[in-house]
Amino acid sequence: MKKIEAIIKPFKLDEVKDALVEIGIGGMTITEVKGFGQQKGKTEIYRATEYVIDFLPKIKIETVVKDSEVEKVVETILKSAQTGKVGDGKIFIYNVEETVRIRTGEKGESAI
Amino acid sequence: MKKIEAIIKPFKLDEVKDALVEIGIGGMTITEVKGFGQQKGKTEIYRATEYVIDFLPKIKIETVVKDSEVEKVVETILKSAQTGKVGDGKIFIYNVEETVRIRTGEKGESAI
Amino acid sequence: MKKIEAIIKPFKLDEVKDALVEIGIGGMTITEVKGFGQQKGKTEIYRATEYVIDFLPKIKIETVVKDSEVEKVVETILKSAQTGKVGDGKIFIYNVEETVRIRTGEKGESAI
Amino acid sequence: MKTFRGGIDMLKKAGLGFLLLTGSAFADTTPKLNHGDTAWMLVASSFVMLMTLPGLAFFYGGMAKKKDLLNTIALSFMAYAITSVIWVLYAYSLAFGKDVHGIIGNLQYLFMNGVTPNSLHPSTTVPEFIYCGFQLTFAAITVALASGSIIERLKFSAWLVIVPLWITLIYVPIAHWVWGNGWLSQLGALDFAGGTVVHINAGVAGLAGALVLGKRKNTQLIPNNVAYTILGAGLLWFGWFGFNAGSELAADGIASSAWLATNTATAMAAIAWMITEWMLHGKPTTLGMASGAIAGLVAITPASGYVNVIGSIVIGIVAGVVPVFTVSWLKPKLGYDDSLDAFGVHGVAGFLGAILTGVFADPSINPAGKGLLYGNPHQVVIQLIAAMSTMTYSFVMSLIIFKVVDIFMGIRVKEEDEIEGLDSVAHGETAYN
Amino acid sequence: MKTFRGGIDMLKKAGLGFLLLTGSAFADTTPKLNHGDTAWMLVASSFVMLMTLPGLAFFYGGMAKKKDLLNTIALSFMAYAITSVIWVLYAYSLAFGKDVHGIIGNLQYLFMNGVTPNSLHPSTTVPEFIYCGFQLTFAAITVALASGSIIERLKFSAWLVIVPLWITLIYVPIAHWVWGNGWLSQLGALDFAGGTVVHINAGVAGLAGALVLGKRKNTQLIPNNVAYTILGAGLLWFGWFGFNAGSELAADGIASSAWLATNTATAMAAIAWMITEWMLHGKPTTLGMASGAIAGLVAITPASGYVNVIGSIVIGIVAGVVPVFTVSWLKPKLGYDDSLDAFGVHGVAGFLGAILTGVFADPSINPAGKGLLYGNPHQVVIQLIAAMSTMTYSFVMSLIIFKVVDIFMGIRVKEEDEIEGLDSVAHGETAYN
Amino acid sequence: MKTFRGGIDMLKKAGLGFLLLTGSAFADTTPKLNHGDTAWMLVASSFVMLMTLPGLAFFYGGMAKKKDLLNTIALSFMAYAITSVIWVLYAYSLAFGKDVHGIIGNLQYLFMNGVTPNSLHPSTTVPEFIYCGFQLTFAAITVALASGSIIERLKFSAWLVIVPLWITLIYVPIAHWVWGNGWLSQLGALDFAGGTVVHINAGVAGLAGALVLGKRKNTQLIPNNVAYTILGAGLLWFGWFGFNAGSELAADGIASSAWLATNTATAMAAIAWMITEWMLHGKPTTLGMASGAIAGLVAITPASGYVNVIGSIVIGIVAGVVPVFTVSWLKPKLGYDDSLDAFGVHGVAGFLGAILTGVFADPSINPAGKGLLYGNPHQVVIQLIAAMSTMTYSFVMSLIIFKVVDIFMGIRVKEEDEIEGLDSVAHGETAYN
Ligand SMILES: Nc1ncnc2c1ncn2[C@@H]1O[C@H](COP(=O)(O)OP(=O)(O)O)[C@@H](O)[C@H]1O
Ligand SMILES: Nc1ncnc2c1ncn2[C@@H]1O[C@H](COP(=O)(O)OP(=O)(O)O)[C@@H](O)[C@H]1O
Ligand SMILES: Nc1ncnc2c1ncn2[C@@H]1O[C@H](COP(=O)(O)OP(=O)(O)O)[C@@H](O)[C@H]1O
Repeated sequence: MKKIEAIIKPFKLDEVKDALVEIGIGGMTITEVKGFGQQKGKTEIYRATEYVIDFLPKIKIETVVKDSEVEKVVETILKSAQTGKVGDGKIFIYNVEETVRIRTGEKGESAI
Repeated sequence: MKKIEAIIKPFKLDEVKDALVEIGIGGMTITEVKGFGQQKGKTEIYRATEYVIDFLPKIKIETVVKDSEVEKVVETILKSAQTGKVGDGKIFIYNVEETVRIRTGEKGESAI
Repeated sequence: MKKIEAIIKPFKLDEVKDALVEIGIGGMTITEVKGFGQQKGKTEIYRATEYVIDFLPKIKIETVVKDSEVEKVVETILKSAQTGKVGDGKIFIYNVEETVRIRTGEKGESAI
Repeated sequence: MKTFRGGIDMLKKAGLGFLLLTGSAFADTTPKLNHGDTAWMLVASSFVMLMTLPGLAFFYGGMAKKKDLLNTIALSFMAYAITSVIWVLYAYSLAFGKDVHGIIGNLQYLFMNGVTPNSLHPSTTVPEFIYCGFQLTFAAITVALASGSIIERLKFSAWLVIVPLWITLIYVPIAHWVWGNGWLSQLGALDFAGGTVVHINAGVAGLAGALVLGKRKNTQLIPNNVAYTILGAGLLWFGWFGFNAGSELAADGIASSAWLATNTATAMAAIAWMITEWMLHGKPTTLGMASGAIAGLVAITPASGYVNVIGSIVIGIVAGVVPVFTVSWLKPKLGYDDSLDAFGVHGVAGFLGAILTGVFADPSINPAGKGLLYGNPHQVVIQLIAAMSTMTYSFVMSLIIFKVVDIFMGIRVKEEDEIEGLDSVAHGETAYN
Repeated sequence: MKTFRGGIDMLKKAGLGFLLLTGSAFADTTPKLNHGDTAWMLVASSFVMLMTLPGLAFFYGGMAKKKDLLNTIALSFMAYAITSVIWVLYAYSLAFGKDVHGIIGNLQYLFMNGVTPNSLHPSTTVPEFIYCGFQLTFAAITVALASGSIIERLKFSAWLVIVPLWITLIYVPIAHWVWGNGWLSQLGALDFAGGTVVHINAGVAGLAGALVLGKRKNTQLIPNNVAYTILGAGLLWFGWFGFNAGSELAADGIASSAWLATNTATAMAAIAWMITEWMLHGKPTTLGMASGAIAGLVAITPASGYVNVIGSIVIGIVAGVVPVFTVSWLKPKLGYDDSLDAFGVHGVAGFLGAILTGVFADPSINPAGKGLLYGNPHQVVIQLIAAMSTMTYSFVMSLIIFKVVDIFMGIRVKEEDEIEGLDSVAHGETAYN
Repeated sequence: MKTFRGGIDMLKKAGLGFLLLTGSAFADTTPKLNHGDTAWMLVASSFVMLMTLPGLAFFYGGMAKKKDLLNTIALSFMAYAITSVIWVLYAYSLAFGKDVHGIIGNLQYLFMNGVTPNSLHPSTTVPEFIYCGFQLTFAAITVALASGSIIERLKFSAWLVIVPLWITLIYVPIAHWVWGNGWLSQLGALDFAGGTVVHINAGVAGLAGALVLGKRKNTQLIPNNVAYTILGAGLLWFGWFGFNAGSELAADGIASSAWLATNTATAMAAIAWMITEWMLHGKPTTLGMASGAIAGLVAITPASGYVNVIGSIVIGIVAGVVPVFTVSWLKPKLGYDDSLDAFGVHGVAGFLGAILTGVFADPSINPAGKGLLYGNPHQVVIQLIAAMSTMTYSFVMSLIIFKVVDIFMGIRVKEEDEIEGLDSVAHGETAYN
């Protein structure tokens, strides 16, 4: 099993979620995070003074999938999250050693 | 060392934390996340119109433990987080290559 | 590629970020989390009654780097995040199997 | 608001008790400044100011998406600020200057020319200055109300152009017709505190704006802070006592009756909306209570100084039930995107209130108004004429204004800005840090 | 609030200056409408309305858990709305209609029957309508206050049944006894603005409710937004000027004295609570300042029109210190779960204020009240009787109401709903999105 | 605020109409209590109370960092509470007791000694008690305003010592000089509602505090909740009607004119700030609108009862433009850390308003004031003298107070506490849970 972790632009969340559901992803967990990267921070103005905000709002999507599904999921995220502009985000893939469904205690791929 | 990541129902947090402390877990980090899965989203009503909220509030607990403790910790979370109803959440286990305690610079299991 | 995950004290964020940028780190993602550990929780007082708050605010910094940079990054975080007092936090290192840049579809180290 | 009602009325306001005592000695019928009435108008004007900022700003702001909160507030803020300035420059004069052919006022009060602290507003016991201020707050909230239909996609700079145009070309004439001795007041239309001038007017203007602007990308109502909306509703309720009871322009029995009628209808409408929603969707919502209260306030506005408590209760029930259907059934059915239901709540409840005033006006509360139930079915006809003509004029003119501004400068933000949120794009700010 | 005090008083209110001048010519002693007093009552009534919504709603809402914020607000909202409607239908009449055996009023004012804008409230210079409105706001906030003891576990539908029962069976008779020429007013009990009728009453009712309901699963106080509580406290302080100084029913010197006494005691109590908490727990909290202010407002309420500033300061100190112990020591000791301390703060400070009024009432401030310090120890006894009888009646009757409603429909939510939070379960809403 | 202006004035306030009728019969020229004026002062005093809490507390609180929100609110809260208590004990007497050598009042009103509900404030038609209350609210907000310069690093306990010292040694004498028949009032300085006494005074005191305290570690302005700031601004605007129009001490034509002038200048300044910021930084901010409104309110304060609407508009423009530069250019250039710009906005706009009053005072609005434009250039000189002497006295004395308190107990928190945030460190609380 692999964990696919995608950092995306917040307004893309609905699109990505719908796309993942469509290919049959059964679950995911999302977190509001802030990102720093090549995308320049934005400027805010308070009392006629400009401040650069380095960290921009991003959404982290985490979904654990079977090894066989990794490619499809990555493709789907790529397609649905891309705007082509800097700051679109990243996908990171990690190995998951074990998964347990709390409700039933099931383990392994069937627990996903 | 392994990282045990549990996605649980928010109101179970206190119970899980107490159970983990009881078996001697020294530290953990929690994050407010939102989950999507088999559990149906909830309905909210604004201005006489119903909206389905897909993402439900969940808590992610992360705790890094020695390899030898993994089983005990998983058991403990299972017991304390279970309600038996859909949406109880998941436990994912990852390998951790190294741990450093920032305060002292200690590494490895003693840093946990 | 490795993911370096550091749990630090919130007010150290700016220092750590600046130090990481200085050594050439190109990106990172941060999350507001709450931590439980050896550091004693803080006491809050509401209506003349003291409550102990177990979970303290922490910041989680995640940055994915090339294997060759791991050591330098760890050193940098250690230096910039340390206060020497209990609760300074931890650094955890994980293996990353793959990285994809959403904007371009690039994979591997060049996607970081 | 009262227009001229002959000497008797003023005398009453000048202090009935006094009159009785000094009776015969009282030769001069010119009204004198009454400190009690003036105190009340100073307060009532302040109350109505509070209705727009922070009242309406928070009522609307709380319902906006988190990324559009400040922009939504800014629309009300600037509506109030711009109206305030143009009002004292020329708009007050056009609305309340000497009547010209029943259509508009003259320019006698340009820059408040010739008005001094000693000037009383004709046929009242209060200074011209505070009458002007009181009327100002009505004009300002009307245009601010309309913004509810068009948030989350309107270009901020366009709003700054629309506000003065709208006040000048739409609000000012209608206010003149109804309260400035214009043709509707000649006709005998009853509008105690502005059901027609303010609420119907704002509602259809908002609808016109929503039609010109088109739908938002995401039309879902995602209130970023329901508590703000309730805070706003509470402040509106409070301020509305100044709006309605203040429209008597005197601290007397009719003002007291208007106070009570206002409170009764509002409370009833909050309950009625809550129950309706409960029956339809299984839950009584707090946003529904707040929405119902506002609908009740709107509907009782034209009636407040004319109806008794039973009338208020009926008006409250109607106002609490009907708009539930306009916002949840009619709106999706017809497909316009009235973001925060300025039309669905204000327009609709305003219309209902205008008509019901013609039904329930009780001459034992106020001799100036006699409705259907008290043997004067004709009043309903007059109310319909007043409501329909206001609706038509306001709707058509608003369409024109929105269209023309659109042609010259564009009134809708770019899609990506709408998605990113107007707080950041239009103002460079974030509401919560 | 003043009950009948003979003609002199009204004359004074009708304008002393006037009297002196027209002296002999003044034959008719019927009070006349005074525009200044009426202006003040229109405002004061609005101020007290604001106290419940958004004042109390935010004061309480801020202290509720995040998942129960809207529900907590909704309890105050519906308390106000329901009371508003039943008040004009029948409750006002039962409380303030002609006295029947010292126990209750008659039905003369049913549906506000026979009241017109010309009707003045007997022995005042203000219209019956606004007197009714003013009294309405008192009734509403009393039951809203009681909700503070029972939040985070009460079934919403039960509340909608409890409110009208409670107003009818408990508030109405007590208000009649004290202010409607009932037996307590005959006795000579001093309660300027409602220490007994409002605060003791609400406090013990809340306690009864908390006892019937039992403890919450999580009794910890986790204020979701301390700023809201301070906002609410500020609005309450502001509105309380209408509550206390408005209870004079005239804009005169006693009202002015009541204004200043109110402000002084409140400020002193805020400081006193802060210092007490500081000494006990090492830190001066902002929630403590707000709590102290409210305790001060409560305690000065019955005394406000009777005491001088020194009296106010002493009352403020007592009110700021004692409740710190009831909420932090007595409550855990006895084990009842008075969620937001409606009993611990309102009940206790209301009781202290009632007694201290009997001590500090200064006849040079108000000839109608003479306390222990001015040679009338008997007043303390009367105050005790009034306070104790109110407490007993309200507590017993409240227990019965809560119990009976519990038997018929259940008053406590299911445990899982309590855990999930009432905003979502009872209203289908989330406060912050 | 008016000082003694001779009998005519009071007569007017006692009811002109009345006078005309009873003319000859009117022998006694002692002013009588006027219920209308008293109603207005009861309300106006309440309005000004609201300005500090929650008005200013939220205006400032919203701009504070999230970790310092409650502490920022607490500074305003305790400023109000402490001032309230010492005011009735002795400060009112020192400020408004019988003049002693033009410098200070005597102790006649110690503990409000000898004042009864029948006492009217000399040469007014309102009770001494409410005049004292009205003045109290001015003193309280002045010291609260100063806190804006020094938040996020001030020791809370030090503030509790600074407040009474500052009121006693600085506010009280200046208030006496300008309004208590002191030397500045003899000089003929015009300050209708406190431009000098309140705003210049608070601004330079804040600056002195900021200089003694030194810079914060993080001087960035990170408003935790811009909506709170707008809420505060709205409440301040509302309350300011009581501040300015209330300073007439009567509900009359001049009060009405002050109401309108206040609204006009404020609206204009909000627009002017917005446009200036837009031109400089490319975006119109909502914080800018709110800041501009406050600057306008400050600048119109001394002028409000003297200028016509054209004067108000010019004052609004100046007040909306100049402070943009003091806060964004002068402050970083000179390097002082005026956290929330109490000096940059209040001090500067207060100074501008004081001078412009001398330019625009229009005798047809108020015969008591005649400015440069109406042929009296000398008034500008007087205004300059009043402004400069207040600035100097307040600045020097404030420096001394902050320094002395620093020596005795330290006024700055430890660096780690500043970083952790004062809510947690000083109060043991978190704003949002
Ligand atoms: N090395 C990294 N480790 C962790 N997160 C990263 C890393 N680089 C980028 N990110 C995340 O991805 C987001 C987008 O990255 P950025 O460099 O701005 O643009 P792009 O994705 O187009 O290359 C960042 O805001 C950050 O949240
Ligand atoms: N494949 C997955 N990857 C990541 N998180 C998941 C995954 N599946 C479920 N989750 C998380 O677990 C929560 C519970 O899952 P759900 O399918 O609703 O019920 P259950 O745990 O009873 O099977 C989800 O809300 C989500 O946060
Ligand atoms: N075993 C663990 N797994 C995950 N997070 C941990 C673990 N131990 C500590 N942490 C995180 O690190 C923070 C600091 O740890 P703590 O034990 O308090 O002090 P120190 O880092 O000085 O040893 C905690 O608040 C928690 O967020």
